[in-house]
Amino acid sequence: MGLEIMDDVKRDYVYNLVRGGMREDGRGLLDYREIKLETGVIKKAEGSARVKIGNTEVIVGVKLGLGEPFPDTPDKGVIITNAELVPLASPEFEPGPPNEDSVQLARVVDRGIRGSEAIDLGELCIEEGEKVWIVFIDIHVLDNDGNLVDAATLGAVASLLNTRIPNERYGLTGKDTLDIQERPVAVTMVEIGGEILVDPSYNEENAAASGLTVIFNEDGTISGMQKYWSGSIGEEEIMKMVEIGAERAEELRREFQDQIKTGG
Amino acid sequence: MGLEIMDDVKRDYVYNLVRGGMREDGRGLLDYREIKLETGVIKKAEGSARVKIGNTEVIVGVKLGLGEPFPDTPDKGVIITNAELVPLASPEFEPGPPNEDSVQLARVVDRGIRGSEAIDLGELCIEEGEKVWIVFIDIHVLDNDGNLVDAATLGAVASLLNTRIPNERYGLTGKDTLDIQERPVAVTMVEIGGEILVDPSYNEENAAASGLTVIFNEDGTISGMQKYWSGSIGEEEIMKMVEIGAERAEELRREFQDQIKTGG
Amino acid sequence: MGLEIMDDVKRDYVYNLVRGGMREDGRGLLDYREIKLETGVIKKAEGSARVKIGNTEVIVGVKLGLGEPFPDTPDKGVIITNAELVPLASPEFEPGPPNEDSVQLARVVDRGIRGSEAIDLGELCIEEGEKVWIVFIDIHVLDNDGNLVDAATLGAVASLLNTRIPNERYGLTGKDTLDIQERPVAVTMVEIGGEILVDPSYNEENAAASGLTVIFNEDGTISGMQKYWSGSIGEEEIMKMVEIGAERAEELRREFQDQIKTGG
Amino acid sequence: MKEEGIELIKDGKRLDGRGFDELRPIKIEVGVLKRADGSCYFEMGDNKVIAAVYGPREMHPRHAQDAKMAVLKYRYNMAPFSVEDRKRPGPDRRSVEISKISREALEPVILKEYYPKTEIDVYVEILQSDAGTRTAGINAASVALADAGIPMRDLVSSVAVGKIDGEVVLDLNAVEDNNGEADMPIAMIVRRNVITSLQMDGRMTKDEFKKGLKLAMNACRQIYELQRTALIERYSEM
Amino acid sequence: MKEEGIELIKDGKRLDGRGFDELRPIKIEVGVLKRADGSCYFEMGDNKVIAAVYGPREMHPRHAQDAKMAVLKYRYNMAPFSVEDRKRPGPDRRSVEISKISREALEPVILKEYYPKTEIDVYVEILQSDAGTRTAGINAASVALADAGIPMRDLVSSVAVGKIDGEVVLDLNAVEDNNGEADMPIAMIVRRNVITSLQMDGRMTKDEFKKGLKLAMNACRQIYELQRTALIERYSEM
Amino acid sequence: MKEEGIELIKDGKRLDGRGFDELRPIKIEVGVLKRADGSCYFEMGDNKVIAAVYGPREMHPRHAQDAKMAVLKYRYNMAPFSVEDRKRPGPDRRSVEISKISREALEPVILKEYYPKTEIDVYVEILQSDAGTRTAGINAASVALADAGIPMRDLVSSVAVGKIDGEVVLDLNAVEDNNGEADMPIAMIVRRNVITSLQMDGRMTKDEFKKGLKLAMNACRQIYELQRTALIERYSEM
Repeated sequence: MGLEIMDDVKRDYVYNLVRGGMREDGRGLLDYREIKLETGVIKKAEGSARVKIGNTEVIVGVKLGLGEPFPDTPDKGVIITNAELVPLASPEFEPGPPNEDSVQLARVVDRGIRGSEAIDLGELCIEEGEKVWIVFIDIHVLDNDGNLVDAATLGAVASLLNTRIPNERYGLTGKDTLDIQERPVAVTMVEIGGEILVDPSYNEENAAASGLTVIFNEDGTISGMQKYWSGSIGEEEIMKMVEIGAERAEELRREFQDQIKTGG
Repeated sequence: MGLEIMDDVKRDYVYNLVRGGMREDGRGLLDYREIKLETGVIKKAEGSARVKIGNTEVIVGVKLGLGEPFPDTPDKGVIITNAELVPLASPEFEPGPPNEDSVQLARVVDRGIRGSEAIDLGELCIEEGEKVWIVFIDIHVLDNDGNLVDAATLGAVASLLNTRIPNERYGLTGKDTLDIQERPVAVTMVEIGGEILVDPSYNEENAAASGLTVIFNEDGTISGMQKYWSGSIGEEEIMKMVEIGAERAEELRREFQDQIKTGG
Repeated sequence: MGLEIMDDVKRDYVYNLVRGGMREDGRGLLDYREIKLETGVIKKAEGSARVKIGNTEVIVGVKLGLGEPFPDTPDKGVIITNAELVPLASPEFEPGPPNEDSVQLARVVDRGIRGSEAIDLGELCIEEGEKVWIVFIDIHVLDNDGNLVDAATLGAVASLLNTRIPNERYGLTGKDTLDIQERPVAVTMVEIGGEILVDPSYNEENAAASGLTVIFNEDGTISGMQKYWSGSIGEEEIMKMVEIGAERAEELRREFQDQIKTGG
Repeated sequence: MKEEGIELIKDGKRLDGRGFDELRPIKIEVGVLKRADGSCYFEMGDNKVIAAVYGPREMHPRHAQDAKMAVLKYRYNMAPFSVEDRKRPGPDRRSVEISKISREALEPVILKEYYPKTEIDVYVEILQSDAGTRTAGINAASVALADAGIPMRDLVSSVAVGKIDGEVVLDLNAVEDNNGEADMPIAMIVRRNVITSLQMDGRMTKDEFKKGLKLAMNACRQIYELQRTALIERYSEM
Repeated sequence: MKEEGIELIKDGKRLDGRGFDELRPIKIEVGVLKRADGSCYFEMGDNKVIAAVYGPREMHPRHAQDAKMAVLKYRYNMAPFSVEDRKRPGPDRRSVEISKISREALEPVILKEYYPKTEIDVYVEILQSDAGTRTAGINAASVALADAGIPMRDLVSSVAVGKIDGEVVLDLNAVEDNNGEADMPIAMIVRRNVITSLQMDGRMTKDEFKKGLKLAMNACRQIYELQRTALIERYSEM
Repeated sequence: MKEEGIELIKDGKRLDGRGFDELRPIKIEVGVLKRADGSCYFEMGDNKVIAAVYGPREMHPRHAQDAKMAVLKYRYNMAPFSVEDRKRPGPDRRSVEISKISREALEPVILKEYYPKTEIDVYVEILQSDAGTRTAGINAASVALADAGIPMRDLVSSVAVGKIDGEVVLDLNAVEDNNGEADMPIAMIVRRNVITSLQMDGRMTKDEFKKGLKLAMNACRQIYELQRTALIERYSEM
């Protein structure tokens, strides 16, 4: 009970701040928190990245294995995106099989990778109908201070750029990098008291009635959207979010390119 | 607690009616409710049927897939019968893996199909020891107003009669209907206050101490029985139920043939 | 609540006995209870043994099946050790998937078999990289009066000695016994009130702060150890347990050989 | 993944003869189940779905109760025979996500505060699937909730738009969905003109998105009228 | 499925030498486990089963308690090594059904109303299986319940009849069951002459059924005497 | 299983250049997570693990509470990408055993009686694995518990010894572990000089065991100093 009262208090606090155009940590409504991206952090993984957005921290690891293609795409590799909301990362996460929140996180990130055709799956076919590379993208959340989707999407793309195909381990030859054709960037926004906020913190997510992720490609097209929670959003508001998102995505992409160059 | 009292009241009501030779819906003790059978209702299934007995409603769908035979019957196809008591169908059904009630329903229906050798499993062998057709019979309960077994058995047999073997989808040739050798019919009876009732409604099932399903073939032989619940039954009573069941089965079979001709 | 008080009372009772150098059933601190070993008790199993240590009773069955080897050991058979703490055996066992206690039991027994290289796994290869024998060692606990590890280890080794390879059933030829290279023996000890007790009963396990299993080979080497529960143990005490264990193991081994000769 | 050589649009018409802004035929039946407190059968083209509502009823386990309002639950489930390749019974990742999205689509209209400590259960069974089942399910559930007498601010209506052969079109069927470039299901409260669910898969420009959103919102208005009509018919019968 | 050419009856005798109405050898031991409140080891031919009873004891979770009577639970479980091909541990559909059927077979004799809010747990382990394990389990459980001091109106006795090579015979073993035409396990309360469990698989005429039922009921009377004797011996020892 | 021809010791040095009694490089960071009540990042050679502590907090379900003291829980979990072949998410038998062993290793130092009816949760994630992860996890957990302000009698320190090419050596890495003859992880309370965890795999003589135990206990003393130093630095920063 005590905890629930604290939740209410925090929600009111965030709400009142936002109505005055402010945020808990002092940044502007449309600003991201500081982003840190480090790649190649896990030697045992074929590709990996550690992403921090403020206090939110995510590690993404890419592993490759051999398997059969799907019957309807016999000449294409397979992507499997999985997210673990391990209880280490947040008091509200519980051990156990994936729940609706971790499934949603994985599926939204997956949608961005897939919709943008970030990976050339045709290159991952070894023997048509028989043997293809399976690309496991594992999102491991370490600290949940809000906006896991944007962090995980940055991490997934960075890990893929960073991935070495383990041909040798399986007695194969071939090029050893993935052909990354697109670098989708997710921008998540929430609505609190009529205002749109970019990159919500954990407390802001709790204070928001609704939210929206828009995933943008390099040419400004969209390749994935997801609305969150049970609040409704007006048409105008959605259009505004798409415009704000497109701008933020550009900025995020520059940030990403800079850090990839240094960190990769 | 309120609910439990209502259960008691309903049980007493049904009991008193039956002691006076009557039933909730006015029919005679040995009468079935109105039966409606419609086949080919699900295009995506290889065979399907929708059965209503009074308000009880069941959809049965048959799907065929390729698989390996059992090691001890390398030249025979495989039948897998499965029942889902989805929570849509009744306030007492809960989401989750099959429980003892859905397992029993599936196994009794399966017993009728298997015991009567309704399907010629030898015809379902494609390559001995390697590849056979697997026939999935899926019973999907939509509305549980009692006597699911009789409805599901009618639906299963009707679906099988209705099934097209999807040779083409798997690049095979061959005849495209199942060889149905027998049409088993299940008759379920319960005992309330010393009286035998055929085709129990949901309330009658709750008021009964014991029940019995007898599955009959076209020649009057029995190919499946199951007693229900924790009441005991005398030998005489069982013999009586078998006789009543045999008669009702004949009637049910005529009803079935008529509707199959129209609906199929 | 009543039960918890009884637990306390029993713990105190056992503790006070031990402080006076005595045990519930009158034996000395370093004595085993009576051991009964019977082999070949389950005809349907390839190998089997029933072990009683006092009232503790365990049946171990060995089954062989064909399967693929692990990729990193393509020329070796596979051992899978599994323990079921079925609720029949103890009021505190619950139905359900393996819990940490049954996993630990299986893994400690497995460690002894594996660490001592009791089975020549190379002999279990039928076709390198393709087909090997899988040896399932199933520990089925019937009555838990303490010290399951020692009973299960005796049972596992006796069952393996007793195993016939079912070549014929799988259309194979070859020798029909396992090549057993070592006969590991587990000795479990607990510490109560500063005293070391061998072969703890159920009540003694509950009264103990810590325990240790040491698994000995025929040449006196150790091939497996496991400390139990959350009490700590001093270095000297551990050294003492290893010495006591080594002696007891010799005795247990003689007992085992005698009974194997008679019972096998 | 587009099949080679397939043309989804010919002479300005889609393969099934529809125009770009045309819905598939819709059929709605209210109160089709006896045991459920409310129910609705909904067909949209070859989709056949049925929704049932139970509650408000006592919530178990108790510690999951909300002292201030009812808890809405939603279970989207595909019958094993509803799709080409038999679906194994039980929830998978897709159905877990759809159940969440659908619950959130309906929550804004339900007066949950009327029934503290209770749960309201919505069960949706997909009997036959032909793309768009999540939207058909939301439409059916919305009507079933009304049929169950659950107090609601309004109905929720749902439909998808997509992009095929470069054109933004309404309400994709399975062939279009499998060979199309994008799919975007939405749900809306028609009388308040607000969106309660929005997802997008595939690739669209911002302008296509805007065009698609308008198309979908218009179609929701048509669906809303059909939902209303079905409910009025049901209650005039009674 | 019958193996080709196998003959189950020769010169009026079955493969194991039994007559048509003959039971396999039965061995009953009472009170074989220390930790259980009651227990029974039961052999019937090559079937080896053991039953344990715990309770009446407090029932968890509480909301599953019955305020008016004890709840009876029954778990039938096969040891992995009890059958030709190793059985994967854990319940499967067959064991779920058998557990239900067996519980219902025993329920009529148990005075559950003596112990409201409690549970009585019956656990049956099949150590070796040779057809008829469910009936062996019910026989063992019935004795174990008595051994545990659970108040009962009477014992329950159980056996199967079947049809092999066209003949109705008692108590099929595995070869007969695998190659036979029908199998019918029953359970009965011998002193009240009523049936508490009845299942039938395979194919039989009505007359064969009637003959089989009588045969099985007679055999239950024999088993009942063995159960009683075992219990008397146990208590005279104590 | 030893790879053919591999030599783990050359000229008195191990493959990575260490002496027999030498630890791999250790790096400890305290308080690395915001949401957790206490946390610690721990590197030991190529092992990278992170531990978080939550609690004492209310325990669910209530019937599992201990009226006299807090319940300690421990969950050891490997990230799917932490090992050569991707690990399927979720607990397996190995992680269940390690979680139990690790919890028991820490329990003796925690003053559980201060917080009756609560639970204290320790979560350990293995981000990269190179043999010895359970000992790294215990070291990290011990520091994280202190960082969370859980009242403790002392820290727990943990390390493994093993046998390679016939020699007893400290702190095996993965190549050594895969090709070695024995592995023995221990945990100890350094200031009390007692063991709280001990396991052994493989084969050792009694003398090797004794030598190994001393080697491991000495190394725990070194680790203890590093744990203390890391905690002091953390608190002097604050």
